[in-house]
Amino acid sequence: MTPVGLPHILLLSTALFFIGMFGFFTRRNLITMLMSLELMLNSVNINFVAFNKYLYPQNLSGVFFVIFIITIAAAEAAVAIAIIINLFRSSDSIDVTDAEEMKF
Amino acid sequence: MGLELLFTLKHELLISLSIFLLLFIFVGSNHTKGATIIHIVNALLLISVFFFLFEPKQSFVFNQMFESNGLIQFQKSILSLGLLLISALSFQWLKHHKNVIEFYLLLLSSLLGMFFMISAANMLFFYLGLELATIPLAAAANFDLEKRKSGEAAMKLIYSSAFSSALLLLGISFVYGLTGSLNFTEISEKIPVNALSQFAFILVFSGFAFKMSVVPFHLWTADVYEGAPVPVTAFLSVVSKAAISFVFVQVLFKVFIHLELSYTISLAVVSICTMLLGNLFAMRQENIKRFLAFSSIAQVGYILIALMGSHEVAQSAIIYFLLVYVFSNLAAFGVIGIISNSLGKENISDYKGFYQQNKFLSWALAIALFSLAGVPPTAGFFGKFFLILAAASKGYYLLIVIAALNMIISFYYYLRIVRNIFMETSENPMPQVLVQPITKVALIVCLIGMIVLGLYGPVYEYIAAFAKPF
Amino acid sequence: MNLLLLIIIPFLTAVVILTAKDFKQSRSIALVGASIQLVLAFFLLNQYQAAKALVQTEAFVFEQSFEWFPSLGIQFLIGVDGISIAMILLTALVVVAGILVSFTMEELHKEFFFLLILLSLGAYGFFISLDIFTLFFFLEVAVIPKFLLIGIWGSGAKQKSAMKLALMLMGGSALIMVGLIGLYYFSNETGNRSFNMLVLAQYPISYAAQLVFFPFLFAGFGVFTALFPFHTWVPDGHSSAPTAASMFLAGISMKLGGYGCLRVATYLMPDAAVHYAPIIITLASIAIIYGAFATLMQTDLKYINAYSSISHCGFVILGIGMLNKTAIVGAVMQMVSHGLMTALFFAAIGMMYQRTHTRLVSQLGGLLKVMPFISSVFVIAGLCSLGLPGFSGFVSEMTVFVGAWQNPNFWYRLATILACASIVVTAVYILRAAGSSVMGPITQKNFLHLTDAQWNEKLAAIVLLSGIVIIGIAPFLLTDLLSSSTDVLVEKIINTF
Amino acid sequence: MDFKDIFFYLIAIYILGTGIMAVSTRKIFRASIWLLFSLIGIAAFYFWLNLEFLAAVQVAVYVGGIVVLIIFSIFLTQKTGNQMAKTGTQQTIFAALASLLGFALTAYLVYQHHFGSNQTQELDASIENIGTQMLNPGDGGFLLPFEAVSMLLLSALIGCIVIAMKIKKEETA
Amino acid sequence: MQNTNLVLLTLASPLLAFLLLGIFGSSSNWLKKGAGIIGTLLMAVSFFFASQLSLAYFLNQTPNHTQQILFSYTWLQFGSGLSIDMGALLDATSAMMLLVVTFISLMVHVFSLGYMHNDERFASYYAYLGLFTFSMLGLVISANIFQIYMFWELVGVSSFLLIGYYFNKQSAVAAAKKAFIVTRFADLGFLIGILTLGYYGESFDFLTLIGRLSDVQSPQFAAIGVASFAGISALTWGLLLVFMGGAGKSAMFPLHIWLPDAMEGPTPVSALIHAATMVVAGVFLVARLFPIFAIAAPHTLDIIAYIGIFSALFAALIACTQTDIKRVLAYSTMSQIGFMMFALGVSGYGAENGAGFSASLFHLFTHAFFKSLLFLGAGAIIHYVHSNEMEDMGGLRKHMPITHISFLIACLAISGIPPFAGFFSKEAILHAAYQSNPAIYYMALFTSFLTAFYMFRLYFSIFWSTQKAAQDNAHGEGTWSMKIPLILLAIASVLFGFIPFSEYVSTDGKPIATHLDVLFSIAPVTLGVLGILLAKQLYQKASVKPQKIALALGSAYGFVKNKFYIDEVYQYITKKMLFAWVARPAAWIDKNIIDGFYLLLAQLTQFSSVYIKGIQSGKVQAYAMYFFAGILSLASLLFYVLK
Repeated sequence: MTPVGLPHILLLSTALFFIGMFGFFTRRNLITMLMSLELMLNSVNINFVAFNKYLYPQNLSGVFFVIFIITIAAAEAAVAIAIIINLFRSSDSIDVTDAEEMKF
Repeated sequence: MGLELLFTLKHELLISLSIFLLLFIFVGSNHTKGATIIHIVNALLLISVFFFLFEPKQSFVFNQMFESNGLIQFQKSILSLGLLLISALSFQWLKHHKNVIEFYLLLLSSLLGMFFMISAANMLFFYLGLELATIPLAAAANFDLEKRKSGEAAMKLIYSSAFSSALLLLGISFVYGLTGSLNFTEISEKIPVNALSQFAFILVFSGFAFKMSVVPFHLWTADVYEGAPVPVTAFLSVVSKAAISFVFVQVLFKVFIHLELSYTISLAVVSICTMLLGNLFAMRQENIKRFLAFSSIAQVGYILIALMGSHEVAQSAIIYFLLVYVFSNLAAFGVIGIISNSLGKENISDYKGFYQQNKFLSWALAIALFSLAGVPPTAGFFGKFFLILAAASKGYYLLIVIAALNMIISFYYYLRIVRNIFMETSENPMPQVLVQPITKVALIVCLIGMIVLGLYGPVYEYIAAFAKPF
Repeated sequence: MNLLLLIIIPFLTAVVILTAKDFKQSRSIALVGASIQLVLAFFLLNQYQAAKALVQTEAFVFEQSFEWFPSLGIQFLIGVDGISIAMILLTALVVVAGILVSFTMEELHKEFFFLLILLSLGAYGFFISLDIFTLFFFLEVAVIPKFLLIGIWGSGAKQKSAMKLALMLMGGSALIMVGLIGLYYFSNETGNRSFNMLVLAQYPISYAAQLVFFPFLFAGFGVFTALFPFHTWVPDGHSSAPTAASMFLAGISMKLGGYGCLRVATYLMPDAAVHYAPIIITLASIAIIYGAFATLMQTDLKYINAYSSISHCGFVILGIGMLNKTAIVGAVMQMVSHGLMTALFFAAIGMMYQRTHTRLVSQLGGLLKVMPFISSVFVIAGLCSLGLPGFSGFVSEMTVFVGAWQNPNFWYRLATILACASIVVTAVYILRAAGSSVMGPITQKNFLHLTDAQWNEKLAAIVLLSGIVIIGIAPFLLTDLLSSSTDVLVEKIINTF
Repeated sequence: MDFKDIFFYLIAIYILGTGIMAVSTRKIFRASIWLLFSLIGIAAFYFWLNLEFLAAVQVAVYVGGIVVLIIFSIFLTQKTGNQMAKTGTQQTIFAALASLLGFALTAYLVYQHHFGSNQTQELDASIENIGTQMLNPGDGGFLLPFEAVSMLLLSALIGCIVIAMKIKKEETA
Repeated sequence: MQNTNLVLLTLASPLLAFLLLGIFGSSSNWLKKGAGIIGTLLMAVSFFFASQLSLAYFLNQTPNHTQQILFSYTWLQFGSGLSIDMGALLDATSAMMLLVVTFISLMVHVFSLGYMHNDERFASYYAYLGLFTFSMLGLVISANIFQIYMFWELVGVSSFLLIGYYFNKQSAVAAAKKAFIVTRFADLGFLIGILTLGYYGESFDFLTLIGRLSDVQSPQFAAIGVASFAGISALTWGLLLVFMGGAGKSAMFPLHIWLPDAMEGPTPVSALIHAATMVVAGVFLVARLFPIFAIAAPHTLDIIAYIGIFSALFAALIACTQTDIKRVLAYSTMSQIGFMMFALGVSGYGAENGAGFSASLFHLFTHAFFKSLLFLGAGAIIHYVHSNEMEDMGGLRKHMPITHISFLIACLAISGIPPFAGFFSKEAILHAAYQSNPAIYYMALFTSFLTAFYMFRLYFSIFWSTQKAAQDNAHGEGTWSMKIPLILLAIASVLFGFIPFSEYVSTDGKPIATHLDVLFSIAPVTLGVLGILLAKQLYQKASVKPQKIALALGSAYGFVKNKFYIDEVYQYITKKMLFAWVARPAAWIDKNIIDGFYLLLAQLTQFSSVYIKGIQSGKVQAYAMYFFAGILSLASLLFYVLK
């Protein structure tokens, strides 16, 4: 078994990304969908960090990117939750299938 | 350095200033009337519109993250103009909205995000700009708080955009992994041409495509446009789309220049899908906002085919088209907003016999639709023609033929509305709607823009002059 | 003479119309504008002939060029030769007549006249353009007014017709656009790109490229001039339109297509024209004979004239397809002649319809007794349509025939014979129409109280009639005008043979 | 295979396992807790990479911020014990197919791409370094993004307030 | 130059009448009233100039009658050296025609003063007459084959207008349409013939064309002889097609069907157009191009001869069975034109060979007078009894003495009884036929027997027989304006036979001596007398004999009486075949297939637009899946393409 290196980490992040995506595709609750999204973002973070660490250690671009992603994720989550709550207020449900009024 | 930096960042500074002005002076005070705020913001935006006249030289500041030049300043001015027009056109709606300050705060932040995005010369900064442009809009989409559709629209926007950002980020992470840099110039120099880089490109591409509503990444568009308040829809459809298109041109032509073959193939496929699906869906819409959503999707298809042409022509054609598009689409949204706001009618069939009572609005809407359809003497004709001319510059004639066929379909549905307005008679047509003076002025500006931009050649020449250094 | 006047005056007229207070004002403004334009057109003719006499040149005269989009090589380039002047005269005559017959209008009069003038503006601009982009621009300018005129003031299934017309014409425009772009990129590949027709003619595009783009351009313009099988907008569009719009449509608008086929497609791509000539001729002769037979079955007067327009415009295409001087001169003459004649026809039908409220041949009858003037006009238009000597239809058709016969190829001969045969069929349907609607016993009692034409209607008819008769009696006036200009066109084609 | 590797595998399994649980459990509250675990696992991963600052941010923002926010919103909208509605089989199949395909493709691409390696230099992710760079306007500085993100947070804040305001009103009413 | 002015004046006065009366006739009251006088005066002026011109031509230029181009003006220049010139060609034929046309027209003008005076569209009537006369004169002086075609068409349309003069009558309109359309169909052939001759002859000018195409040496002749279609040379095609035009106008079988119906027009019009002038245009046309026919393509003349004699016989047979007097006259016209036609057909070129040519034109000349006399007489009769049917007449000789006498003279003339004009011309024709083609001669002989029979059947039925009811004696025989023309024409019918016609008119302009072979004349005259006697026997008194004979003939009689069902054949071809199998499908195809195709496109678009609407399902998760599917497919596309 080769020592753990970039490929392993990338595999981990990829797996996490698609787990998150699977969750996003299948969860019917808006909050859990949001959670899946967070997983996806985290997997990307792993990517950035790993690249930065293993390939381009001369500067901190990847790490900074991660910091900003985390911040943005927080902001996004906040807005999303506000929207969810507003939606819940008007339709008493946070099931995504109840928000299909507009279509075709 | 200091003054020069000020000059470089003048748009951003002005918008930030506006934001802080609103935030610190008005949020607390309950006495200030909505109208005053609107006028103040409009005045500031008007200044921003004319900023492009003082163009600085090409400069990169802040760790090569922020780029500025005449073209970028011009684009920013176009976007400011877009917001200014929206603000003037939805005067009625804004005046009576209790959260007008917050509304402006959100839209101005979003505009600021777009400025960042346009100026970005770095993936990180670009991403930040993108999010700054999107997240406030999602909140703004929910501004019709009592309407369920508004909430649904906001939800769809934020979820779709978060999903697309995740994929975009994955792509960016791969680009970073491949090149070790986030800087655009470095990326373009270092990016290899292999399977992973192409995959990364497609992921990044999809992020742009999502924002531009390119098929099959467009599905959020119609729902959001329908549910969101008209000014937000207008902002999404015009300003937001214009901004991302500006960036897209730069990113494709500068960053991914070595992947030209890949992007040409991708563009060819998605442009056909975009035109076709956009048009086919637009044909059968009943809600006029939804209709405009699909029609604007179809318009994007024409932009995409232009992207495949040679760079100088494509860039100027696209910017010109978008400038025209700002006027035409905003005029359409303006009229729709006025009607939606005062009568609550948003269906195409409601517009039967519209001309009987509302002559000015009818003509404004009709001319806007003609411009969107690309009928002379409106500028839309020139815009579309130049796009197609650009597409042909590398000999993609098949695509041109497809685009031409699509134009016929699009003509059908634009005329369908014109038909309702002028030809159908209705038992109870819409009553005469009072148009606020400022709104009227904005509409007239749009109309003048739609007519003059095409007939007056130097506008295009001004844009084309930027393209020369390519 | 400054050709810009030809665009500026309609523009000003249109603007002034918007300030009109009531119907009378708007119609007078429109009439004054159109009359000035008519005077101007004759003045232009005069000036042109003077200029020709002065310098023996075959090129365009009164050229003016303005940079429009210099970075793309787009100019606003205008100029005229004999062919354009003929078309401008036609337009001016039809416009005046069209406004004269629109003297009763219940609602939306300003818009009506505004759109009419806008339509004419498009036509004028089209005919004076020497830059194919400008030409295309004006061609499309004229589309929307048509749509609105038919849809708002039309009759019958007006919306459907308006939609169909607009879509088919836009389809034509789309084809033209592809062709134009092909010309733009394939001509003068090393030098500066241009839409300038004179430059394009100087640097013809390669044979292969011509073969590709010629069909686009020809079919595109063909849609406008009702080339078979792109003609189906014609019957519905013409018959649903209000009288003046029908006159404009058939009299002017269809000519845009013929002019384009000649000026743009054939002139700029002569090799392809030669290559595709058999197909063009086949389509044209089908249009001629098939249109004529289809007319036989029509029962509505406007449909009759619309289908006959298809047939007559087939002569234009036939003439162009024959690619020799006589035939091309004939084609242009046919354009002018058909423009005047069909406008007159529509005017007469409109006048009849306005009074009797029916256009069905079966319901009309004996009108010659109650409205002799209108009926005579109708009969005369019919006689012109069937090519009676003394009217313009005869000279133009004969010129086409003589030209067409110059090619001894069997297929060409057959097409010509078919085309000739249509004059018999034309006689049949014209006489059927005239025989049952104007002649015969009076079918309805209330017809007896109908009045004959008003002064304005008489004037309109006389304006058009004088054009028809002058050309019919003195065709050399027209051929002299066209001759040297066609030489330029034909020279290019002959060089390719 | 040394300890470090084993730790990695452990962390990886932990992250993925909790992640899978987070997206598959039908109890929403439990899902949020699984997510919390997963995020903590990622923080642990950052530790493993010697990126302490990042790990701290991860814990602070995600665990302390986002997950708490999520749990609050769950409380606001849901009864905790409730099982979530089941997803349609068709949708699950397609989702699984898409995710698997995506995973396979990405993994394959990543695997077949030969990333070079640069082990000559160690990443200097000290808090000091990060701090200096964060506020440096010049080369290698991230001042502008820092400012931009502050605007973003501001606008997100305003957005949330506006949208939430209505609720307050309702409560009072 | 003098002649040029004369020609122009001759043409201008009827044109003036047309314009004056046509444009202002309906608005100005005094013009309406005085239309007849004005028209007639102008016609008289025209006749005056024409007769000056012709008489000067005939009397001054003996013995050789040259062809003169009086003037020629390029009217329409085509590209390839071809042009339509407006000119006047004066030769013996056209000079003779000018005289005939103006004279008959004048007579008709005068006659109409009385005949039409109560009509409310009096002015239009004279306008149309003016137009017709102008066109006919233009036709006869044409110097260019295209010019003749133009006037040919104008003649056709004025004929249309005059036949359809009573436009409120359905049958008149139908007849007018039929006449126009049938001749138009023939003109199609004419046109193509012109195009062919013009193309190979490289000119439309008569003299040039004749010069080239009848000259075996010329390159044009070589070209037109070589070019062929379906094994027949272009020259033959051209000539036959031109003849087709002539046959249409001259009502030769099978294009004759319009002529009987054309009798729906006012009777004076029939006299002018459908007896004396327009219908002989075909003969004139062949005569005009005669050198080409005779020298370059003599076999076409055979065809003409057979068509001519067949038409003559055919029409004569039908004429025997008709009861409408105008129809009898119409068929007799057709029959007589058949005579002229076959006379041309049997003729050769030059000197004595061209006797047939001279005879034909001689017959044209005499026929014009006696046939218009017959028609005007018939007009007077109809005016008197208000009916066209023979059955409504009888015993009129006492009531209408002048009419009676003149009618009798005309009948005798047409039957070829000496010394009336018809005798001489018919004699010349038979003589020519006898010399060249005996078969035709015998058929012609039989036909002339039939002619005598049916003419006198007519004569006896009208003027003898027993008096029928419904005769209106109120206005007597008619005004003097009606009687004078009858008298003048009767005089002409008696005297004009003595003109040594062939000395003036011949193929090559050189006079041929006229000779009267008494021995040769015995057979035709005897047959003529026999015919008359037979008619007298049967019709002088009202009797049942004719019916008995008709019954005895059985279906053969019915067949002839129904005009050999030619009309029905045409009906079948047009209604059942052209309308049902061409026009209706064309209209159907247009509506359903071509238009349907566009409709189908539209509907397909519409349908696909509905079909794909499921993509926009409203589900965010589905959107995301599409999103990701888009990425996957783009990626696979790229990898596929780039590998």
